[in-house]
Amino acid sequence: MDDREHLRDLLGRMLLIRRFEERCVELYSAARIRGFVHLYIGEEAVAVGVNAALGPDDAVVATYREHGHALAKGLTPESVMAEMFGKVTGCSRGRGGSMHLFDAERRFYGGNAVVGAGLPLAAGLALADKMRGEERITCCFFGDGAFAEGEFHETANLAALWGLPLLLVCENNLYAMGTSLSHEHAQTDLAMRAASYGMAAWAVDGMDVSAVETAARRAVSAIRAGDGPHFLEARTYRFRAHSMYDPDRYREKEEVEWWKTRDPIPALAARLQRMGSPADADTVELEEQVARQVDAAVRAAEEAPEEPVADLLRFVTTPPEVKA
Amino acid sequence: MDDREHLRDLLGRMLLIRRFEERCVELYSAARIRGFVHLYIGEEAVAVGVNAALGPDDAVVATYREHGHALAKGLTPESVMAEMFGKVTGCSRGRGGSMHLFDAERRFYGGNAVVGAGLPLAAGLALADKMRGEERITCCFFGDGAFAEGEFHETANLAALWGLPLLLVCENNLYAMGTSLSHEHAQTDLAMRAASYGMAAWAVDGMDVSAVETAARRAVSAIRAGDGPHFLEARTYRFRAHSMYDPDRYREKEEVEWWKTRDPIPALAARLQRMGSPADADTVELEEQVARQVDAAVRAAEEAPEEPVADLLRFVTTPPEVKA
Amino acid sequence: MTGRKPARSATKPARGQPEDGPEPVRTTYREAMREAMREAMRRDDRVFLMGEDVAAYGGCFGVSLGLVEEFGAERVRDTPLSESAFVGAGIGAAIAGMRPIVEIMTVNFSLLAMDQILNTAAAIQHMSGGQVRVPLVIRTTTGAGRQLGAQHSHSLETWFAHIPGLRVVAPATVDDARGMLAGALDCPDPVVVFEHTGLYGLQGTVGDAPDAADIDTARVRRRGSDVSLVTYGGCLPRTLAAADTLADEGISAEVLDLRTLRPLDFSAVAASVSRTHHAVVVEEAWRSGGLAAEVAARIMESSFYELDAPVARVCAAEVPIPYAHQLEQAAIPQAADVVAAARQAVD
Amino acid sequence: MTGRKPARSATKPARGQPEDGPEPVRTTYREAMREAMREAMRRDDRVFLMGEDVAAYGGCFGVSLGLVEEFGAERVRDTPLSESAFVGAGIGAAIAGMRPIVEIMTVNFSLLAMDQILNTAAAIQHMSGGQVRVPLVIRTTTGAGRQLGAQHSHSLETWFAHIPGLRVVAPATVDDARGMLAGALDCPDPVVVFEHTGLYGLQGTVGDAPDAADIDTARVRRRGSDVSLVTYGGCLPRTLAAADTLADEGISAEVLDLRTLRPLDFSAVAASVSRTHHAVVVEEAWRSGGLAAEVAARIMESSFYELDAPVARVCAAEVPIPYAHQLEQAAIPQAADVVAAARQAVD
Ligand SMILES: Cc1ncc(C[n+]2csc(CCOP(=O)(O)OP(=O)(O)O)c2C)c(N)n1
Ligand SMILES: Cc1ncc(C[n+]2csc(CCOP(=O)(O)OP(=O)(O)O)c2C)c(N)n1
Ligand SMILES: [Mg+2]
Ligand SMILES: [Mg+2]
Repeated sequence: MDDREHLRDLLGRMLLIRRFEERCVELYSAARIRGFVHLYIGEEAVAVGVNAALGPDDAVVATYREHGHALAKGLTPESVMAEMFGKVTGCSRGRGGSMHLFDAERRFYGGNAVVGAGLPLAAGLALADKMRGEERITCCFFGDGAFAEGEFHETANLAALWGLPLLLVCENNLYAMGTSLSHEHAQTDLAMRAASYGMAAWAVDGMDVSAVETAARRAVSAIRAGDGPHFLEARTYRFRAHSMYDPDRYREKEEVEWWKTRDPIPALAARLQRMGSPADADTVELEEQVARQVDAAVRAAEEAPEEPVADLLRFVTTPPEVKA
Repeated sequence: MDDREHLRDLLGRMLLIRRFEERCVELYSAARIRGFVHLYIGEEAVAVGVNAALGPDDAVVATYREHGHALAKGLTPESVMAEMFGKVTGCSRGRGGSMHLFDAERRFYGGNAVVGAGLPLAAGLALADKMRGEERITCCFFGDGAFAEGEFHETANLAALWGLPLLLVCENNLYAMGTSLSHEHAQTDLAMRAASYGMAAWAVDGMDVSAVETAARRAVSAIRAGDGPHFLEARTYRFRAHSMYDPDRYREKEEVEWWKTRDPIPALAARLQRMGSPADADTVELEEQVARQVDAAVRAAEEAPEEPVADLLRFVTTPPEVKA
Repeated sequence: MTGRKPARSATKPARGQPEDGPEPVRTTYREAMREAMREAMRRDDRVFLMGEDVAAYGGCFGVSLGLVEEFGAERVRDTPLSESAFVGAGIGAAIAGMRPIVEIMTVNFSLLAMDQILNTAAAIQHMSGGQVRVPLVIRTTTGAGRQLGAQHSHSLETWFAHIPGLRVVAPATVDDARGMLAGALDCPDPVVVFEHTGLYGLQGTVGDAPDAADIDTARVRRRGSDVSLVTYGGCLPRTLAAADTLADEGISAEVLDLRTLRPLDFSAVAASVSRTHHAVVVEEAWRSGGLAAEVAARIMESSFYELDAPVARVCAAEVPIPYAHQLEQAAIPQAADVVAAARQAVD
Repeated sequence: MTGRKPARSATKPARGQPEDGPEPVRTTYREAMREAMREAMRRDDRVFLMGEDVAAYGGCFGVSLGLVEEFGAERVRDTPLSESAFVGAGIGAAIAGMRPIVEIMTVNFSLLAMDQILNTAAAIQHMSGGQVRVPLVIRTTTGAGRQLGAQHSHSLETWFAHIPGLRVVAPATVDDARGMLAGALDCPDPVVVFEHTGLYGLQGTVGDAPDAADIDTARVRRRGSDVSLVTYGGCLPRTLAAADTLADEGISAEVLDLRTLRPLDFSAVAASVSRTHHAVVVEEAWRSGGLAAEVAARIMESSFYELDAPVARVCAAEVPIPYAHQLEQAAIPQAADVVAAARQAVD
C-alpha cells in the first residue's frame, strides 16, 4: 500500500480531480457549464483514499460535491465533463448535471443534491447485498452538515441495528455552506457521536491520502467480514467557496491559507520525492497525462450532441416493453 | 418533597389517571368513546412525577398516549372526558379526541399523534421563552420508539446548540407498538446516546414517582438556571396493550406480570402506610374522591352538547376580525 | 379482525370466471391483500416486506398477520420508527435488484418520507438518464371515517398523483386488492398503493389463483346512461350506493372506478362522459387542488362540447378531519352528497 | 448580486402613487423582500428570521444579506441542516407569541419538513378547537429555469394550496415582494410565501414606506377583453410577454395575477372570465394535479355557460426538470406556449 507505484497512482488520481475541476471553473466562467457547481478542491485525498480501499463491485453514493468521488470511482473524465456540458454523452445523458452524476455499471449511484438524502439509499443498497449474502459493500459520502439531518440519524441506527455492510464517510470540512461546525452542532466530535449508535467509528486526517486509505481499508475489511457498518470522519477542508455563487464571506483568509499548507497533493508529491528520484519527473509526467485527459474530455464534450428536445419525456418511467 | 401530604397528593394524581382510564376502557366497549385510545396505565409515575417538578407556567407537549400528562398538568377530568366523547365541552371542543388533548391556558400543547413530531414544536416554545428571557421551561414527553425518528435527532441537536430551556422526557416502556427496544435500536442505552448530543442526560426508575420527581426537579432547576436542555429517560412499562385495537401478541405474559409487581400506585400506597397510619384510610378516601371525579366527568360528558355540524368549518383559519 | 361475515358488498369480481374455472373464493379485502403478498413472496424470493410492526405485531391493520411465521424476520422485517430511512432503504434495495414492499402505516406519516419518495424514488431514473430504476412498491393506508382525528385521516393520493416518475394505484375491490399488488410488483417503476382503511373489512370473491391485475386501466363498476360518477378507492362503495338510490329515482348512473391514479386512464373517463354527457367526480380528499379537479379539468378539455352541464365535484370539506363523529361524517363525502350532485347535474 | 441595473421589467406598481406621495424607489425583488424583513424586524421585536445560512452567508440567494449585522445573530439565526426541527421550532415559537419568519432554501427541501407543516402548523388550530394559533411565516423559493436539475427545480405551490389551515402567497412583482411579507406577518395563521428564484433580479418601484399589501386578492396586471390569462409567481413576466405578443396579433389578453393561492380569490377569476369568455391558466407546476386544474375546474363550475371554449392549461411537462438547457426550457412554460394556447382558445 505504501509502495511507490501505488502512491504515484493515488497522486495521479488526485491530480486528475484537481485539474478537472480547475478547468470546470474556467468553463463555468465561459458559461459552458451552468447550474450549481460545487468544487472538491482540497478534499481530493478523501475520495481517492477511500476509493482505493473499495473494489469495483462496491457501490458508492455521494453528494452534489461529487466530481471527485465519480472520478475516483472510475467514471471517465469524458463522461463527467460531457455531463457538465449537458450533452447526451454525459454520464447521465445531460439530464443530471454536476450534482447528479451516475454510472450504474460502475455502481456509482449519484450525485444527490438533497443534503443527507443519499444515506437511506445507501443503506438500501447495502441491505440488498446483505440479504443476498453478497460480499460487496456500499460506501456513502456526506458532509458535516448532513450529520444534523434526521436522515443521518435514522440511517445510522438502521444500519447498526441490521448490521448492514455500509461504510459511512463523513467529510468534515468544518462548514456547511456558510455555517461553521460549531454553529451546526452542539457536540462537534462527530466520530464519537457516530459511535453512540453502536457502530465502530473513528476520525482520520482527511488531508493525508495514505492515512485515509489505511483507515478505509481497516473499515472495509471489517465490514466485509460481517462486522456491520463503520463510520469514518475525514477531517478535511474545501479550498474554494461552497459553490460558484458563494462569495465566501464567512471564512477568515488566514484559515483558508493555513489549510492550503496542508494540501494533500504537494504533500504526496513531496513524499514521493523523499522516496527516491525522479519524483519531479513523476509529477511532470502525471500533470501532462492529466492535462491530456482533461483536454480530451473538454474537446469531446464540446463536440458531443445535445439530447433532442423531442426526447424530453424519456426516462421518466420505464417504457411498457421493459418488465421488472 | 417526601412529606406525607405531598406523597398523598401524588398518589391521588396517579389514582385519578388510573381510574379515569379504566373507565375509558368501559366506555370504549360501550362505544361512547371511539377512535384510537392509548392507555397510560402503569406509567402514571412518569407524568405525575415530572409534572410535580413543573410550575403552572411551564409548557408541556405530549404524545397520543397523553391522558396522564393532561390530567397531571391540571386539565380537569371533565374537559378530558368530554373530549373523549367528542363533545363541545371537551378540552379541544371534540375536534381532537383522545390523541389531541389541548389546553392553551394551562400551557398544555397537545396531544400529538405523529410519533416524534411534538419535539420540534417543544423546541420552538422553549426558543420563544429563551429569546424573551422568560424563566419558564418546556417539557416534552415522547417514547423510546420516537427516539429513532429523525425529528428527535434534529431537535436534540438544535436544543443543545441553542441552549434551550427544554426538558426531554423519554418514556422508555420497552416497546414501540409491537416492536421491542432491541428491534428499534442498535444501542439501547438511550440516556447515553442523548448525552452524545452535548446535553445532560440520565435515566431514572419510571415506576417510582419520587425518584422521577427528584430527577425532574434536578433537571428543571438546572434548566431554569440556564444550563440548557436536559434529557431524562424514564424506565417504565405499559400494563395494557398499545391501543384498544392491539391484541398484544408480542409480549410474554410473564414479562407483563413481572412489571405489574412494580406498579407505582400500590408501591406508593405501601410507602405511605409505612410512614404512619391511617394510610388505608388515605387510599379509601382518595379512591372515593377519584371515583366521584370520574363519575362526574362521565355524567357531564354524557349530558354535554355536541358541536353543531353547521360549525364544521370553524377553527381552520382565524376569522378576519382577529388580528395577529 | 379477519373473520368472514356474510357478504354485503355491492362489488363483483371484475373479470368473469369461466364456468369450468376455479371456484371463486369468498374473502375480505384485508385477506386478499395478505394473500397477494404471500403469493408474491412465494413466487419471487427478491420480494420482501418491511415497515413498522409488519412482523411481530402483524401489521397495524392486521394485513400482514402470519406472514413472518411463514417467511421469517428477514423477509418480513420490522423497522424502527424511521420513515425516511426505511423508505429510502426500500429504494436502494430495489435499485440493487430486490423487490421490496414497503409499508407506511398511514399516508399521514408518509410526509416524513416525502423527500425520499419525490426527490429520489421518482426522480432518479430521469436524473441518471435512464440507468437506475426503482421497482419499489409502497403500500399505505388512507382515508377518514374511523374517528382517528386530523393526523390519521388524510387522503393525499392527489399529491402522489402529481409526481412524474411514480405510478399510483388505489384498489377498491377485494379482487383488485388481490390482483393489483402483483401488477405493482411486475412494474419496473415505483408504485404507491393506497388502501382505504374503510375497505379492509369489505367482503367479496376472488378466483382461486388470480393473476396479476392490470394497473393501467379504469373500470366501469356499474353501467349507466345519464351521468358518470367517477371515483376511486374508499369512495367506491358509497358511490355505488348512490347509484342505487339514483336508480330508484329513475336516474341511470354509470360508476367508473379509476383504479390507477397516475397515469390516469383518461380515455375511459372520456368514453363514459361521451355516453352520459354529465359527470360527477367523487373523492375523499380536500376539494381545492384535489384529484377531482384534475379529472374535471381534463373532462372539460376533452369533452367540452359534449357536456350538458359542468362537471361536479363531491369532495371532503376543507378542514383537518375532526374527531367527533357528526363532524367527521359531515366533513367527508356521503352517498347522499353524491346523489344530490348527480341529481343537480342531470337537472 | 444586488446591483441596481436600469429597469427592464414590464410590471408596474399596482397601487397608484398619489401625486404628492413619497417618491417611488427603484429596487429589485430581492431587495424589496429584504427591506420588508428589515422593516418588520424594526417595527416588531417579536419578528425574527431563521433558516439555513440566513446570517453569516447572507441567505443562499442573498436575500437576507446584511440583516445579521443590523439585528444580531439571535434575531437572524443560522440553523443546522435540520428542516423538520427548525420549521417545527418556528411553529412552537409562533404559538408562544413570537412572529418567526422561517426560510426554507427551496421548496424541494420543504419535503423534509412537510410533516410539521401539514400535521402541525396547518392542523393544530383545528385539533385544539381554536385554542392554538400559529402566526408563522415560511419563506421558500420555487421554480426552474436555472439549470439546477431535478432536486432543485420543483414548483410545489399546488401541494401547499391543498392544505386547509394554511395561507399561501406568491408575490410576483417587486411591489408585492415588499408588501406581501408584511401582510403575511399580520396574519394570525401560518402563511407560506413562494419566491420564484427567477424573480429575484426583477426590477421595479415601490413606495418609500409601503404599507402591508393585502394577501387576499388577485389583481389584474393588464386589462384585456378577449381572453383571461390566469397565472401567478414566476410565470407572470412570461405571461405578460405573451400578452404583448397577442396584442400585436390583435388579441386582447387580460392578465390576472392570483397573488394568493390559498384561499383563491376566485371572484376575481370569475369576473375576468365573464368579461372575456375564454381562459388560459399558466403555471410552472407539472400539469396533472397542478393548481391550474383547480382554477380550470372552478371556472367550469362558476362560468360554464359563459365559456366559449374549454379552459386551457399551460403547465410544465411531466418530467423531473432536466439539467440540459434545451430540455429544461422545453419542460417549462414559455411565452410562446401561452400565446399558442390563447390563440387556440379564442379561435
Ligand atoms: C436538505 C437540504 N437542505 C439544504 C440544502 C442546501 N445546501 C446544499 S449544500 C449545503 C451544505 C451542506 O454541508 P455539508 O453537509 O457539510 O457538505 P459540504 O457542502 O460541506 O461538502 C446546503 C445547506 C440542500 N441541498 N439540501
Ligand atoms: C410517524 C409515525 N409513525 C408511526 C405511527 C404509528 N404509531 C403510533 S404509536 C407507535 C409506537 C410509538 O412508540 P413509542 O415512541 O415507544 O411510544 P409508546 O407508544 O410506547 O408510548 C407507532 C408506530 C405514528 N403515529 N407516527
Ligand atoms: Mg461540510
Ligand atoms: Mg414505547
